Amino acid sequence: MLRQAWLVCVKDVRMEFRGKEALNAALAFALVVLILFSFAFDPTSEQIREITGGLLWILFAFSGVLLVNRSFAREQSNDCLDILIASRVPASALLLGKAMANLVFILTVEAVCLPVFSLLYNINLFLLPQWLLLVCLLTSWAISLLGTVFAAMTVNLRLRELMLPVIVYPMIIPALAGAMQLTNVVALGKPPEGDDLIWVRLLVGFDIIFTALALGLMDTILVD
Amino acid sequence: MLRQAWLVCVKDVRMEFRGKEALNAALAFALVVLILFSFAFDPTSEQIREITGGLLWILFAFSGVLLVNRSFAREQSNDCLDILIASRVPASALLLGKAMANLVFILTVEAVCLPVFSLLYNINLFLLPQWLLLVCLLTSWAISLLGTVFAAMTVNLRLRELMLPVIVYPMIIPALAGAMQLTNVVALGKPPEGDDLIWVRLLVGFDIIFTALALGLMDTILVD
Amino acid sequence: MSVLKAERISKFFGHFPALRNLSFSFEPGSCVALLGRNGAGKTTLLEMMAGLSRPTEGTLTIGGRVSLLGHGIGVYDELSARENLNFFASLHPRGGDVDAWLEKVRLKEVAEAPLREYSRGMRQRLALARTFMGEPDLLLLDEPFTSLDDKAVALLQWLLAEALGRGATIVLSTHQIPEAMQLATHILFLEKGKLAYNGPRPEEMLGDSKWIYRTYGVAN
Amino acid sequence: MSVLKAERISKFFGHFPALRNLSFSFEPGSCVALLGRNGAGKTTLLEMMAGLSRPTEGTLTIGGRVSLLGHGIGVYDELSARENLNFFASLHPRGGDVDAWLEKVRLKEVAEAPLREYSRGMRQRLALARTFMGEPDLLLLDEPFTSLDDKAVALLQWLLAEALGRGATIVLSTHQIPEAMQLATHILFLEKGKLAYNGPRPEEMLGDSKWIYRTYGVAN
Amino acid sequence: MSDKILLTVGLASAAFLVRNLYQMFMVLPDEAAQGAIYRIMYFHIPSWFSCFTCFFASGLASGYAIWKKNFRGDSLAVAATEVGLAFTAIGLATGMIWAKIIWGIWWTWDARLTWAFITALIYAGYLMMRSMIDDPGERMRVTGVLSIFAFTSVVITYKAIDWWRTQHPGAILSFRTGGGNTDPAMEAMIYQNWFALLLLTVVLVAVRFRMEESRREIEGLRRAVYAG
Ligand code: HEM
Ligand SMILES: Nc1ncnc2c1ncn2[C@@H]1O[C@H](COP(=O)(O)OP(=O)(O)OP(=O)(O)O)[C@@H](O)[C@H]1O
Ligand SMILES: Nc1ncnc2c1ncn2[C@@H]1O[C@H](COP(=O)(O)OP(=O)(O)OP(=O)(O)O)[C@@H](O)[C@H]1O
Ligand SMILES: [Mg+2]
Ligand SMILES: [Mg+2]
Repeated sequence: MLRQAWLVCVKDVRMEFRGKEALNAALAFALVVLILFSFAFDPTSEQIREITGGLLWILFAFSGVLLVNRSFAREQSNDCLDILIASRVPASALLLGKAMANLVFILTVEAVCLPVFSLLYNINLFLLPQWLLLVCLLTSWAISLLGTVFAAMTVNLRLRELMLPVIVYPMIIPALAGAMQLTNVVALGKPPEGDDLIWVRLLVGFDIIFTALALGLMDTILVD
Repeated sequence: MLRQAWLVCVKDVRMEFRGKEALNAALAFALVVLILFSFAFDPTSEQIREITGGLLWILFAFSGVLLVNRSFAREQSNDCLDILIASRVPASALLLGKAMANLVFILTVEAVCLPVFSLLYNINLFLLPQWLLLVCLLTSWAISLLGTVFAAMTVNLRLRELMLPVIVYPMIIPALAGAMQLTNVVALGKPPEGDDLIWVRLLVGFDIIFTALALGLMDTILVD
Repeated sequence: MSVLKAERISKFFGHFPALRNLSFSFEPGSCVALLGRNGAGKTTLLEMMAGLSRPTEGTLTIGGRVSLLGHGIGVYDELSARENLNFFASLHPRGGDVDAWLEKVRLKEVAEAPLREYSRGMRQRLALARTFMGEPDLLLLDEPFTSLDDKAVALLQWLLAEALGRGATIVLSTHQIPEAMQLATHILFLEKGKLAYNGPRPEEMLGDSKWIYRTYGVAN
Repeated sequence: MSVLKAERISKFFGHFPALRNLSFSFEPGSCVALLGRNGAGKTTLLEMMAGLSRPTEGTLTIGGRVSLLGHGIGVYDELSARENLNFFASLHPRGGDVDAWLEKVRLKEVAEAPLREYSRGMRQRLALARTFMGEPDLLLLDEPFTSLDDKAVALLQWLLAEALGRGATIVLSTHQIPEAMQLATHILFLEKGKLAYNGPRPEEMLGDSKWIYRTYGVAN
Repeated sequence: MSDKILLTVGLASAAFLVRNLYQMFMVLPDEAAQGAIYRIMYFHIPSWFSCFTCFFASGLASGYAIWKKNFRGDSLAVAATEVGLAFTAIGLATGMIWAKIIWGIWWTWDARLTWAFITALIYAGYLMMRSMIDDPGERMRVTGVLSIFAFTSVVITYKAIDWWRTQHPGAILSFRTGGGNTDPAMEAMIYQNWFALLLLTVVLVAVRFRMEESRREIEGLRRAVYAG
């Protein structure tokens, strides 16, 4: 199963990095929303420090869901998903592979957006790079995993591009809330401690629980 | 031409209000994002007053583009667009009709979200209802029109759901910026005056210029 | 009055010539079978006749009311059968009698139900009603026999015969040659975008579908 | 080893019975033509065999390596022909020889170009390679002859014959009966979700496609 | 355009640039308030002018391409847009370096800077869109309209300093201010360097235009081969 998951992941990453179309579009989307934010919230005020985490993770949640959505659309355009299921690739392998590929995509977007944000909003986010990396990894996996699960479930829905955010955002709010809080703390150069460590534990717990749930349930979800 | 535009608009509105699927989804989306915002920005602080307009119009721009996107997906699912063009319905009538229908949808979402926002964030937005209505009408038309134009153009694009926001958001930023500013002012109970009247003029000018451009160019765009 | 006339039309997708230098013209009352291998340019030509694209060179003259049945069925899933027909009829001054057509394709009883509850066959019948309603002068059909069962094929052939009877012009592309040959009066045979045969339907095609490939096709 | 056995299977979509109480079983080396009118349940049955859905009642036993060719072609537009085949081959221990198959469907020269530059015929050939590669035991084909030209039909028939030759089981649904009858050894004929005929292909079907509708169809 | 003309124009542009550099550093004095760094304006302003010129040319070429169904217009539009984006990058980079030195920060969100960024993104979207549409005719129409619409944002960028109070300096060139607050020698230098950059622009656009033309030809040939 892990081998097949890996194959699916490699295939997805290769497909995307061939033309980089979805990645470029997601990046452009993130930058555009960054500009929108600058109109909505006075970006030169000191207040902006307090909502840095909020802005960033809303941004990443939005473009993450777009990327995930795209990743299933690609599978669906020529009914390739049916072929994979028919040739007995376990649904959990499919899920895992696609979630890993989507993680790569989301991390790529973050890798570009974080420095740009630092520059444009004049806030150094990289005071504690190892903590930032940890928060990004944990939260991006949450977005990617839950996004992939629900994209798989809504793959035949007419309204997928509308329904996916509606379902995924509320589900990942715990992870996002944690990420927002931690990013704010880390951006100040303070390693998380005390109350904030609860958020780290929440993120880890969230990832573990949902990964287990998804892998366990996936085989019954995809086939009706 | 106006008759056909009207027919298209009535058909679209009827189709949507039959199942209300896209509308409900867009509404749910807007509410979910509202909740996301409440995690990102401290909703009890006084600061929230200053970003009311920003939050609202980011929300409406997002769900507006989703709705517009959906409106063309509907036309495309059974190649209905081809049929309309083949039976010599002018492209400008199509565009106008669909833009009007989308205006109705966006206004519906706003009609629900504005009171909900007032309630949740404890800010009375309706101190100057006539001004609020004007701002909503002008800006929603901008979103709907530009959204419809670019949705029509990207109707065959693989990545439409990703590219549409990337193209439309930057184009409507002038209108959105105006709407944010005016909404902030109106929410304080002050009728726009002085500098703020420039924004009203900008909105009107924006609508006129792009409506003219769109109607003029549309017939050459849709058919190659 | 239906007019269908092409003068030296070509269609390029960028530099790639999908159609090269076609000329033909047909009288009202003709039923033209558009034949050719995959990628020969049939769909491209039909879309040009439908006005979905314009020729790169040459002139294509189309007169009268045009009606298209492409790969999609061209009706809205969210509307009922009656609403669908009403909408398409209302777009034209001479729209057609919706009730009569619902009767004709045997959808009268279920006319108010939204389309998504229909079976595939029912949706196809509605698509046929949409296409043939309102006495169009020029009917453009792209592979209309695809995935139709025997009954649906019979219904389509009956509708085609009726349209021919009142003087409409029909152009249909297909790979299912026997079904088309019963009605075709003319054949346009395309080979890699070039016109390889243009004329009345040869007698030989009735029994032997591949005759045209053998006789006018490029050896290969 | 290929096994294909259905015991009293039914499929309900909500309350609507798409398939009712089917039982059948086929030996390796059979070529089963799945016939029936629009909406009879052919696609539903094939999807169940492919494992895309499960029967509501009854048991369906499928053994061996399964390969599906549905309405979509089931290859990725963003990858090249070789990458496509490599990927699908790598999913299985006995994946198949990619180079040999590229040769077979005459795509060797263009094997590195991304699929979106291919013409329709080339994509179809690749889809055929994907489906037949790696010696699957059970081949499930939903209307495979649709919009194929004469050459493509010949290629498909040749591939089918070859697969039958090495003992694979084939189930194919179609409305293009003459094309299918050349190879079919058995017929499953569905009428509104019920099995109306299940047995070897009658001689009569060779010349007369509608024989089965007339003989086993419900009068209507 | 023949190779010879292109080469001549290219050499002229290089020569002019060298001459300008000499003038800038050896002849003209430091600016009173900013010191030596003000010289970056000799590239900052001409870059934006060249960028706007390119986008304007792109809009015109797009209109022509759509109107006449002429693919050469389309090729010219891409060429101009890409070169324009290169100048946008130079404008942004010089502006940001300048900002870091004068204001102490790389970026701030005033109207001029924001709209320059928006413009860059819109035209980047134009290029992205091109890569996603396979059919050359559709590509021409869609991105052509986009290019025409996008020019509004160039206009806003240009007028931003008049319409809003910006941290970015207001107009200094005499045709906008009516003259008087800029040293004529410095202003002349801006125009001279713009001229040098324009020559360079012509060369770059012409080269890119040729590339696009042959790319289109190759694409067509390839399709013709594959379709067989
Ligand atoms: C990233 C930062 C910057 C951006 C995106 C930017 C953008 C622009 C743009 C688009 C123009 C248009 C040219 C025109 O007005 O016709 C311009 C002109 C100009 N910029 Fe900047 N700029 C930046 C930073 C700066 C800084 C830091 C300074 C000086 C302190 C500066 C000084 C000028 C001047 C003097 C002009 C000419 C104004 C005129 O007379 O038209 N810029 N800039
Ligand atoms: N939008 C397009 N861009 C580029 N090439 C195209 C486009 N549409 C069609 N073609 C090419 O033009 C040729 C003719 O295509 P067309 O779809 O008309 O063939 P057809 O005769 O309908 O084939 P089929 O029997 O497979 O439907 C093909 O080689 C195809 O690849
Ligand atoms: N997901 C579904 N939900 C509800 N009903 C369905 C669904 N899928 C199929 N049906 C119904 O089941 C019946 C059988 O459909 P199926 O697609 O299997 O027919 P078919 O034999 O393949 O027809 P065709 O020849 O038109 O392809 C039809 O009446 C159809 O309306
Ligand atoms: Mg075709
Ligand atoms: Mg079927």
